[in-house]
Amino acid sequence: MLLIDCPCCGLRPETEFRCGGQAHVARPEKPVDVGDQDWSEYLFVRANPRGVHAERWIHQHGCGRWFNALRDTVSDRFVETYPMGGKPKSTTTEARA
Amino acid sequence: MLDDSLYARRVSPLDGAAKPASLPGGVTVRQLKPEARFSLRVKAGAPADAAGFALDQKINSIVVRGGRWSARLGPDEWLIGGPEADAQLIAEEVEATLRDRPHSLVSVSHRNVSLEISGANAAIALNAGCPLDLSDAAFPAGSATRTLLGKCEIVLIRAGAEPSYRVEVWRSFSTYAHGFLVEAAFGLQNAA
Amino acid sequence: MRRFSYRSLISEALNAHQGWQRQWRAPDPKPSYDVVIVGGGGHGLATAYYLASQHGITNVAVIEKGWIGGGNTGRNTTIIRSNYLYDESAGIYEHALKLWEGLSQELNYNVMFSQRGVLMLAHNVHDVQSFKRHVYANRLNGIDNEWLSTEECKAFCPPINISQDIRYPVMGGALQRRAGTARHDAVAWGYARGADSRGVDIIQNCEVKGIRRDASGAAVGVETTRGYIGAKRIGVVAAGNTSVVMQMAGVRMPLESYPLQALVSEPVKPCFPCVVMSNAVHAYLSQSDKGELVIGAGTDQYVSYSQQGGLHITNHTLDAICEMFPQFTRMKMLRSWGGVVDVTPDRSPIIGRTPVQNLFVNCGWGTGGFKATPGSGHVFAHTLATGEPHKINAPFTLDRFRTGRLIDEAAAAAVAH
Amino acid sequence: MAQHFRLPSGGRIDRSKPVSFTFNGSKIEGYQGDTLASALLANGVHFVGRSFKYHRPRGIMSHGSDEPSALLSVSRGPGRTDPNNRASVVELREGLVTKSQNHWPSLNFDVGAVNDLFSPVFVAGFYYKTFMWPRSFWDKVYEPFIRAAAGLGVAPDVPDADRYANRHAHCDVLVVGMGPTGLAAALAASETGKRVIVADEQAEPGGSLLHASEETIDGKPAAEWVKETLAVLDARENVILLPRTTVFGYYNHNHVAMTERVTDHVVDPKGAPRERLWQVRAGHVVIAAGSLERPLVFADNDRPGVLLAESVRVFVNRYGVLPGRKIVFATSGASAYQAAVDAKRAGAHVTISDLRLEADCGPELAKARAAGVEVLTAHTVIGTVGAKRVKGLIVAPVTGAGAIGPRRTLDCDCVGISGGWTPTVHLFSQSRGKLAYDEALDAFLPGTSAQAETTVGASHGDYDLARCLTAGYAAGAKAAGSAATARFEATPTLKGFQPVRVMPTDANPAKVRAFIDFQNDVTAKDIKLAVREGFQSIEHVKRYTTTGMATDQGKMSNMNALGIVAGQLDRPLPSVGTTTFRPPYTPTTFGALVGPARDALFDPIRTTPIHDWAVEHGAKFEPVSLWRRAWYFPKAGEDMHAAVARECKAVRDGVGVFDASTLGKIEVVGPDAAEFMNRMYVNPWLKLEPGKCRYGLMLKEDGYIMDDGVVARVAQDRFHVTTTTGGAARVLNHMEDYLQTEWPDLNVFLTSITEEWAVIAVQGPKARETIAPLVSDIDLSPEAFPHMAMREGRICGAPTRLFRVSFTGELGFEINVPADYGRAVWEAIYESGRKFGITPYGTETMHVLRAEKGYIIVGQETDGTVTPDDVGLAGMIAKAKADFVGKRSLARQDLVASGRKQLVGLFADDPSLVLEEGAQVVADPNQPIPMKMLGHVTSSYDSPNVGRSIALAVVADGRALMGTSLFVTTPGGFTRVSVVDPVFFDAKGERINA
Repeated sequence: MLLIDCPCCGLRPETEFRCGGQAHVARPEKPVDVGDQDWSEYLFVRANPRGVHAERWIHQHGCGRWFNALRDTVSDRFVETYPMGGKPKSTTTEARA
Repeated sequence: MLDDSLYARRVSPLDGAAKPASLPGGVTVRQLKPEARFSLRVKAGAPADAAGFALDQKINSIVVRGGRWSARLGPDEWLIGGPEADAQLIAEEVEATLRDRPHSLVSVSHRNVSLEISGANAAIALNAGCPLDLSDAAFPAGSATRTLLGKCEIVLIRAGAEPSYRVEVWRSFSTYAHGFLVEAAFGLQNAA
Repeated sequence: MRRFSYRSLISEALNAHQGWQRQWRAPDPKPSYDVVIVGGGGHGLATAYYLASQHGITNVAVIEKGWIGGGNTGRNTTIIRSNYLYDESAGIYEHALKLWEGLSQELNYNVMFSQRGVLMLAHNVHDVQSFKRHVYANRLNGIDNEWLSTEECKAFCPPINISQDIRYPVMGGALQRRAGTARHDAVAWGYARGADSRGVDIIQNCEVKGIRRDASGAAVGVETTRGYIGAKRIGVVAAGNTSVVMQMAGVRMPLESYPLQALVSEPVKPCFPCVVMSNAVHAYLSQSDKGELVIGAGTDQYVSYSQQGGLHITNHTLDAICEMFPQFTRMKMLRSWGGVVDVTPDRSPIIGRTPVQNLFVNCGWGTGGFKATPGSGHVFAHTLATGEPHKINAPFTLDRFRTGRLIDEAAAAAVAH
Repeated sequence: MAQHFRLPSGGRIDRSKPVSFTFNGSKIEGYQGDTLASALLANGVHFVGRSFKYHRPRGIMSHGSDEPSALLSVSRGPGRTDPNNRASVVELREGLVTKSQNHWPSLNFDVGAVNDLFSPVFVAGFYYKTFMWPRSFWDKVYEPFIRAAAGLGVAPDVPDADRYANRHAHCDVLVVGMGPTGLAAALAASETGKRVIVADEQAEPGGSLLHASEETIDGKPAAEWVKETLAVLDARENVILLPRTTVFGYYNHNHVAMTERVTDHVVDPKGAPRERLWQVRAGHVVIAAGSLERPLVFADNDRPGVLLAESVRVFVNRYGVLPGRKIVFATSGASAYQAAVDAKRAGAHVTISDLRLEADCGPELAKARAAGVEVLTAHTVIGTVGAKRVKGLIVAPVTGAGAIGPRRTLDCDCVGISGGWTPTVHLFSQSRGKLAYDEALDAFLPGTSAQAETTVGASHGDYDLARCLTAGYAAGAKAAGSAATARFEATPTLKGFQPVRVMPTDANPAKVRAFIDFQNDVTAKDIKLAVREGFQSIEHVKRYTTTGMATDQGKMSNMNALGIVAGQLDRPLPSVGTTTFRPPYTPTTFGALVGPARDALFDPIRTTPIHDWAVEHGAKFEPVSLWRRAWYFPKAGEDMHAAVARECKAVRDGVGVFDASTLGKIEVVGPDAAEFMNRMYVNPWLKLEPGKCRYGLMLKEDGYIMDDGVVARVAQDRFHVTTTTGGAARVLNHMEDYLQTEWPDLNVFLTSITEEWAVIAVQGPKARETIAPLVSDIDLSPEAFPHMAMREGRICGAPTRLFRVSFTGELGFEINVPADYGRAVWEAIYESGRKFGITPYGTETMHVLRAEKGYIIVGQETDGTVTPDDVGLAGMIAKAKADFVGKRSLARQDLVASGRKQLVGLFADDPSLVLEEGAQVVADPNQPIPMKMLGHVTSSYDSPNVGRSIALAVVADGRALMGTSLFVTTPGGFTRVSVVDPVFFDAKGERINA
């Protein structure tokens, strides 16, 4: 069970959280103007890196807030967590992706 | 005018099931009396106070003022409570205070059932299903947070320094939560 | 290849087994091959085997970063069945099941395919509707699958508790009698031995670090920890790691890789006659030839390559097992382990061409790839040999995520109302 | 048998408390403080089981959790029997019933032992090479035979009489092990006041100090030091001491799992749990788990009476048991000498056979000889004599060049073997730390830590007592953030060994069976065969030979197996690979992992405020997600069909009442509420007036239907949204996700009110008259309160949100009242409706009534691949909206293609035939298999109001097939149906507006 640093609540056990997959996949402003290929990428294609991954979590059974996290998918160690709409402090390439 | 005999009476889901009982480990589990409770949401920039309910406390803490209490569960979320008879009054007062800013006040008086577990080993019993650190240092008097008890979500409140915890649970989970706490007390036992 | 037979076994017994040879060679990689297969799991080795045996293409290398069969092939709960709902899925899994039925003889290697039956339990009205939909669809596709009443479930698998007073009472079940289990390691070894004897090079401890492309963008070979290896065609069959390998060719995949855990109990005398699965309670259980209860469950919730998951997943899995079979609470967990499964948005595989010429992919089997091993290898070999998909894998394109022609078995079992 | 092998004094057992138990039916006595193993040995019982594959006689080999052979079935009473207990870890208690396993008909005479004769055939991997001919024999002959022969004990087949507990705990420092290192670490860590948990798998803390003979610490006998140290720790409030607690799993982020055996050692648990799972989140973990002794590998090294040398010492010193009168210690290292000296002192005739040259031995040699022990240095072991008990050890001198001299048989009844030591690195490895091979110690040692962890003492290859204490103390202090150190004086430890893989022999190594993995019957030659066949990674070797895969998980065998593979390949040992250890360290009871989550606490059963009324009125219930819902209300003598038919008629003819409380409900509040609804649902919301309702249809972003429900606009900035029962949480999460991550600028708040309101649906022509006497503050007249309106007022004095809506096609109301009032209001309605024959109905009738009207149920007509148009709901989509969730996807190629499945009604030719839900639809039942399937039946009922069976189905291009005939599968074949409009009753929809 991971220990996750919720930006609102501090370190809390994983079972209180739900993972929402890759972070920073913004919904297009005007979806109707998006072509089929780009739309399918928005819907389905995800970074799936071996290494640092930017992902979304919600503290479902806590403060109920979504936030972002950088986590190494090989060690499962968190690099950092940061609020929705925020940017990570770390500057790995994956973090900016 | 409605005939008196038709007036509905309240029935709690645990009526009959949750008699206060002294359990192993010196733990007591009981259901608390009904109270007025609301989920209050106010976006960033909430006032320090609304109708006597503190709003400026740290996240995951509770402030009790007279008969009214407010537990801040998130940056823009409070669970507030007061005497059952004041339900209407609380709603009106809070609405009046917050009229000019985006907010939401929704009654959850019937959604939630309140259990209390107390006794020197209450925190250990809770830890049968609650994964949080409930030590005095990590979860002192004045703490309140949403968390888990086994397979159901609860709001766990420790208002005072004594080993007494309030467990707010959705009503259809209350039988489970009550049963879980009782079983947890039995789980405290060791070989004689 | 020296054939296994009673005769060879007895003569070796008399010779203190000194005469057995390597089951596959350990060659150095050649500068180039007609086909390079990236990934030495069951699917990759089967692909190589069928390339050699069905298409006569023997100038083939299987490149494995660790030891063959060390990924999901050796980490799954070995359930084999073909009672899928949609024609496309039924097609490929039934193709595989038919190959399973003759696989030990075909490979001259006992993969211990055991048609013990897979019984999927229904615990609510929705399950009943959904399973009957499967039963009927399977019948029209020529796949055995039958509906059992609650009592018939008990008769087929006596350990099942059919009391209607339990949390998730059994309301019947769907039974595929031809389904069952196999010895996972033997599948990898058997295909490896068969492929090797036909000239395929199996190169272990060799990690692919890059995919080389020419000026036109076509793939022409792989950079590995043992040097560059040229290839006319490359097939990526690297379950769990597909995104990473495909990224080397600049192809982004609709995949996410999750930890999947499984565990076994201590071995006990035969006490469980078949495979039982339950979607509602969320667990599956069988007993291995060795006597261990083999237990699997769902994935952890986050992407990870660590081959390790959380204890709470194990706990929930065993909650479910002991709910269905309360007599097992005194059994003991002997081993637990994790694999990495790559999962597509519709949880069906992708088998076929990619946007890069000469680069082909076979991935996205999620939690259910083992059962497909022979079928997957067979059609992927066809695809690599001809450059075109076999009709069975034609629907499993990468392009379906653009058109919306998804093959979503899980959605078909959706629960709401 | 009366404990003839019990020493007259000594040991930590309580001789004042005799304990009796049975073994294979014979009554035996031991003492309080014994393990099953020590009690059996005290009575001269070594032979306690048969091996997995060859069914060879096996005895007790060890005193700890590494025991591979002595596995017994243990019964503590009804519902308390379980297999595969290691005799060495079962604490003796009065009345234990124990039995040996894996034999038939008896331990002494076992038919399965015939396998041993076939052992030349049954080598590693033999089954991959055989049992293939003829093909049909596998399922019917070979596999049943293999299965019957395999397995060890018998699984329990009755429910467990014990309870299990769970506890989440937090500490600053978790110390694993209460041997000298762990106790020193705990002392230091707890000095700081930090929270410390100390766990040890044994019943008594102290580890190796419990069987110390001459050892002293700071001038005190070791046992005394243990006692004093424990007293100090016990007095500290910040310390939790947990004996009988096995740390079995080291997970991510210092989440450590341990099982505490709470009551197995007492006769009556008195309701206390059998085991307790501790899930500890530790700031720092100090692993002081000690080390494990390696056996020596030589022919027939598996005879009962062959024990690890240190275990002999433990049985002598700790339990006061002499495992044999004539004991030979075979060793390649120093530690066995101390065991020999102690055994000699206890009265045994003792000989040592040491592989090492005289010159390579240390001070232990002189010490043993001074104690009167005969020592043969530079001697190898060729094999053993005996079958069900070792009778002699065959040894031979070996020269430095490897030449083997003449054999000599040393008569004995017990052999203590020692091939050196292996640090216990399992937990370190589980924590994903990297192991590093240390050639001098011939062992893998913890290298770089991956988590906040320190491994110290013998687990780190340090075998000297004083150094273990000093290092343990420093590690404990550091883990607690202190730099404190302490010096300990202790007796020097006899240590050092010469690694040996297989003892040199003059026999043909290809013919002898020298066991590596005792339980799985894997021999040195099996491992060599695997390597010859190309299995060269240790993982391949393990899987091919099954070495290390038994219930002891290779604790004894791993290093020997690795060494033999490396030797065979002539490669350095680390290049063969190391085993990655996974949880659990020792086999862990399912029950402990399940904890309280059994029976009623497995999953919550959610019930509504009206549930008890339904129970009292005889309802049958169906499980729907976590809920139990009233399914139908049979009267005496009615079956489901009759009850549902009656309920269906009653609603359309008079009035029915239905508990709809499980429907999900969300209050959407805020100035941007309507805009938010506009984005989340396909329908238009901006212009919906307060007091009005609308049916809302929600899509996932992929364009498929996700959920539906009636939505009321309570006020300009407030919506009361309903969802399906199963979709409640999913819809709220979906909304919250978009709100927080895509549109944080919207001022909207979501609150789940599913459980705030009980919902009572009153449906039928008499619905208004039924509720009218109870309602105040609301004008119920059709003009004032039309269909799809919502009013706030009071019912029975309780506040209500009263919806005039219908899922039956009848005049209907859905009455929301605060949940605690639900039952009373329901009862009042029931009373009020009596004069109209009010009928409570369940979900089945609800399903039939809505199907008569062609209303879909999400999850039944839809399955996650269905668009609004597929089910005839395209009209719900607000055409003018530029965007809503799912809109873009509806334009994808396959979602607008022809041939999609569309909702239709079906009439079977036979009006009494109710089609099966899930049945498939085809055009031609005579086509060859595989058939082209056009769709399937989604709902099917006998409809008393329509007067025949009806069905809904999704069929490819179904709307174009109206009036045509198709065929539907039945259990026996096919039946003909005609395609009809999916609205079967009151097609004009007049009744709803009554």
